[in-house]
Amino acid sequence: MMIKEKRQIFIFLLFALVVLLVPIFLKGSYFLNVLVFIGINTLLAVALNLLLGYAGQISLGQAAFFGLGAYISGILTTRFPVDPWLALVVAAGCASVLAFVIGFPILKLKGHYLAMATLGFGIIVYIIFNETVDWTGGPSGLSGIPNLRLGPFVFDNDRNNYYLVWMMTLGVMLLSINLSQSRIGRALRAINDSEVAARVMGVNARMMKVQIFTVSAFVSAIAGSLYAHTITFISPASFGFNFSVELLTMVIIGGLGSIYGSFLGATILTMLPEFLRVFRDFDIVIYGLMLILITMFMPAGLIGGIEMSIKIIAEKIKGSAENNA
Amino acid sequence: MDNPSQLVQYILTGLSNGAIYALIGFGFAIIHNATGILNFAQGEFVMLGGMFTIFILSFLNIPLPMAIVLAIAFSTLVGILFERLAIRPLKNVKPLSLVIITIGASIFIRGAAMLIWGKDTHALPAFSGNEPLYVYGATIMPQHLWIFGITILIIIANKLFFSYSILGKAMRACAYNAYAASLVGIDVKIMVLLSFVVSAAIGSMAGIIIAPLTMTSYDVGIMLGIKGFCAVIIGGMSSGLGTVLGGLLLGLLESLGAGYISASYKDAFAFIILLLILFIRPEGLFKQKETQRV
Amino acid sequence: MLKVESITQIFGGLTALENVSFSVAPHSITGVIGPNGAGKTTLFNIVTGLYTQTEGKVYLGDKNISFFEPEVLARLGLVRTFQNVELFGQMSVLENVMVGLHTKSKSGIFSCAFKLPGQIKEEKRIKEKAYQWLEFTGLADSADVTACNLPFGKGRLLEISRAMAVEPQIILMDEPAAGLNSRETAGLAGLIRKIQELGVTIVLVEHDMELVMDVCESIIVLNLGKKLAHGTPREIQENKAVIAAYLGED
Amino acid sequence: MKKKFFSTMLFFVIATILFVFTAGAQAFAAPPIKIGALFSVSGPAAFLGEPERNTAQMLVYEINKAGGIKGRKLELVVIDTQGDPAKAVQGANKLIKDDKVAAIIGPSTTGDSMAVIPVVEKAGIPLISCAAGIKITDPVKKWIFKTAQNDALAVARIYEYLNKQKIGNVAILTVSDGFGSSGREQLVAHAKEYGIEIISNETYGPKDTDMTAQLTKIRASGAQAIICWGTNPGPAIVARNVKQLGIKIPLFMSHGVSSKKFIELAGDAAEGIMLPSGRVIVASQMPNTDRQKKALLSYVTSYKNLYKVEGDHFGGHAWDAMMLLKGAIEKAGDKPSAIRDQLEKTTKFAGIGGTFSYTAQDHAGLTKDAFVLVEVKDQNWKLVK
Repeated sequence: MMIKEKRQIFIFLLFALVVLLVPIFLKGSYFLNVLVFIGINTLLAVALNLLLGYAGQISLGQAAFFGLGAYISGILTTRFPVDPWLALVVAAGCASVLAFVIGFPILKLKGHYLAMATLGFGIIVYIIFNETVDWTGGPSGLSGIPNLRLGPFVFDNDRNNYYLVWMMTLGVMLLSINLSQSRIGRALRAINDSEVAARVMGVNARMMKVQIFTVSAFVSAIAGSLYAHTITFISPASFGFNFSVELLTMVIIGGLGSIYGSFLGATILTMLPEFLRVFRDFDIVIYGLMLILITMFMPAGLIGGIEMSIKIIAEKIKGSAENNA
Repeated sequence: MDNPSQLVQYILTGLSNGAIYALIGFGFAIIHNATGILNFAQGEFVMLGGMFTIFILSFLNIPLPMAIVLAIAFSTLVGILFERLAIRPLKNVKPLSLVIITIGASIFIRGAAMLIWGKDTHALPAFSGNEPLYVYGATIMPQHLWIFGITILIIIANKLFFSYSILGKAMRACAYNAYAASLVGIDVKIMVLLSFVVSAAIGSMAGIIIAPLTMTSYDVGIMLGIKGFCAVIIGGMSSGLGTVLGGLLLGLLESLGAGYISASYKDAFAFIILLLILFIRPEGLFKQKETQRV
Repeated sequence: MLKVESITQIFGGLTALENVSFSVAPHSITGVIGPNGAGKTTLFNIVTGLYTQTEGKVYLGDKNISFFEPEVLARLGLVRTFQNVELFGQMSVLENVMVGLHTKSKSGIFSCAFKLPGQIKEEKRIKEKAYQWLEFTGLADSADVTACNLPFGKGRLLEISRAMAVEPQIILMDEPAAGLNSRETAGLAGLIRKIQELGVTIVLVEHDMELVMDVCESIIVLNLGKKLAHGTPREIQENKAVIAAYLGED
Repeated sequence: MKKKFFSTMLFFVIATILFVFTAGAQAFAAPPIKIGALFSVSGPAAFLGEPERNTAQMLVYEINKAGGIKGRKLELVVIDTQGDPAKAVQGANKLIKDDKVAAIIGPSTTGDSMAVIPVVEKAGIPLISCAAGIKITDPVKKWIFKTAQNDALAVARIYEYLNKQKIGNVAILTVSDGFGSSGREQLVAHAKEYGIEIISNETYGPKDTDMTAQLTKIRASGAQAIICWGTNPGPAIVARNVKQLGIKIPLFMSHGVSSKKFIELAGDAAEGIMLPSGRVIVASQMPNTDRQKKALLSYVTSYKNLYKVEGDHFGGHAWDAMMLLKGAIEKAGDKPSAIRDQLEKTTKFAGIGGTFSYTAQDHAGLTKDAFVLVEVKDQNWKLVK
């Protein structure tokens, strides 16, 4: 057991080290900019994974919390003289309060009904972004959102934004990994496996689900706020149903319940348009196909696939070594 | 224009949209009741119906009714392929995987349609002319009569099929208890496949009869599918009168909401109703007895 | 200890339980028997808060626990096992038992995420405690196995270990011997007695008459939703109505 | 075991595909002058991005066939923004830092344009947006130009006509997306100066399939004309619904539907509808004295020859952007700052969208003369004189 925990800490430190060193090698490359978006998407995917991978509760309305974070932050800093950091905190707070309130009735629903209810919630929020033109700027968007700053240090270029976003992302990843191996994480996974048995063991399933839904909204809203302050322009189109599905795809492709899987999924989906430049227009077909095939044949996602391949290769090597000896 | 005829117009508009929602809702209910799956790709059948008809018409020089029959056949084929390739091989039948697979299928079908037919919107000629009919100072298109007529026909056919035919009864048996059904010799797999066939056929039919009014393109399926789902939830997951009432109610609320409150929030009304019903009365407004499931 | 007062349960016109009352003495082992469809599992589901009864009351000690949610009942010391073994399949055996210790720990989402010192200490305590319970049921060797890979018999034991981890006053077991071979069943009888020695009251629904007659001090017989008899194993064995119900005579 | 094997196989297949695609994307070598293009080729604004991309690619092909610019070939790097600001910013960064383009044309939508402006301004690369939003070039930004006509110009055309017809009370029905909301803003903002009162202000959703409810409300308001602002297919449904409801007052559309597609979709219901449009759809009807006629005819014929469909004025925005760039590069070389300075000196460039004259104070470059009013007659566009 101790070995397993040590290994996990080692993997995380290695991952964090790579993340921190990457900008040195990518100086001046546009790829750094892509990595900023990968960071934001990883945050979002981890947030959804907490809900979907751990607790087994689907949400097709994640983009709404992302959007709430972005819009609350954007409106507070453009229409009022609010400091961006304060706006970020307020945005995350508001989104979590909303999630907490709607969490009780929504998470009473299961399976398909939960999927549809969260979808409905997402669309309602999207319509509000679109129609409250006086606040959000409506479909034409909200521009001129200020960058975050720490004293004289302004987060207005790729390198600075990279560190800003990835510090947050690494933090959330670490906390999520911690969470998964704690009492709360076990309770959530127990709900995922058998809600009835979990309740009989004294797990307050409803409260637990609402809690993790709230946390998920909180993280998504932070991602939204970071997004708004890095890109400085937001419009409702980024927070629609399609993006919720994209997030779902990230989590499924990467691997349900795996935090690094969420990173992998976010990376692939953020980079896919790059990969597919030769075959443009094919991306939506490929998303669909990936969702189907991975759910059917690789329930553990690509991370599961990688782990399995490593195992098989390791066995092969071991086997051939024994043969040679 | 005086107020009463304005109201009549809202009601007519609402009812005709509602009939469409009901028809799409049927497709959901049939698959859900036979398999427990909520097919998120249902809206794509609606899209396929319209698109196939338009492209058959433009490639083959055949009369409209022939094209419609062919289009329904092709859409049904897609439904069969979907069931055989993505639903039946699935071993791990958790609702979550089914949600994801049907979402995946919906994206895939939509994407394929875009690649094959392009992104343009297309119009189908109306079945019987474009001259509006007047009803108490309000108007309605002849195509609306087709929609009402076909909806009624499909309700009746459904009722007859599920109440009197052996196949329909077998499908209902599966819906109650698949295991027990298999014990009395019903091939459950065939019944599941059949539910996809029927539902794809009805979905594409809906897509065809609305195409002359609303036009069609590769991405019409999402919103129509979701509205159909709202109808079926309001009606309580039946493929009978409940869903029809659910659809009509939804259509009416939308049209009256757009007319008297705000058109901008028209869709929001639909979803607020959906959420309220899911929260307060998840079994639907018109659900009668447990025995009326199929 | 546990008192059930005129429970009636009607499912859409079908009466599953009708006016059933009984009480269970502290530290006793009580068996609930009856032919299929007698309403045994329904009774368990009502007592453990999974079903809402149409009428009637349930008391735990002096406390009226009718309509309590299962998670509240667990905190009050009432747990159960399931007929079809409801394990947390994707988790390890040890983790399954650690979920059983949920009510015995307090760390919130915040201290768990940040691994505050209190949480680390608590986690260590829970883990040790969970090992103890695995040793109690003899599963300690399988601690790291993923639960869904356990053989059926061990799954039963795991479910019992998990329930015991809640440190219940009373444990309800739904057909604990179903699917076990005779050696495993004998082991189970021993385990049930061991649990009783810890001062836990036990109620079990069981079809294995040998086991029931062997371990139970008192037996309740249900038939077609009604209580038919309540007495010692000997009294039950001699009860005419019970014999008739089992043999299908009128 | 078999399943495990299959899963492993699947994993390798996916991994290989991704690898091949990356490798493939890297394999293109870098030829002479690189021009970046950000178009929303897919997504909800594909109706803009697709013709724009087609036009830009067509022009690059033609220019290169004619020997390029001063002997140097052009290379167009197109990035699909999918109408998503984040992808637009990502794309702009790639074009600037990876492809090191000399200039950028696009994005197609106002949203995407607003999102990439900070990036492009910082990098100091000239960008010619193909979106219409007034805020793109107002206030003027050093490196940002645009070719699409401001919506205000289209509004002015309609309002002038209404003044001539002595129509004072109008109803507006706009789509709730970027295009519609910008139109709505301008319609409301300029009504007063033309003495027009908007007595009914309705919207519809981009995916709506029936607008009779809104139109019934409009009919009851007593408006003397309806102005509908949207892009296909919504306005076609509006046209049909107007006909269905028997509404007899004049119906105006926006330049958002100035393509044959609209007439095809609306069918009979399109008859008599008027709209402000770029000259491209009535190119052959323009008098020979029109400065733009030559450009218009050349664009219309070559687009039709290459793509077998009619070119529209959205593609025209890309045509203008590309030709403006070509002109600037011919005169000033391929240094971004030189291109920018040269662009700002553009005077009386007769393009598809109008006659452009950029100055240090005006990076939009058009007057309301860029729009003409057209009417649908016998299933065809007819210039209203």
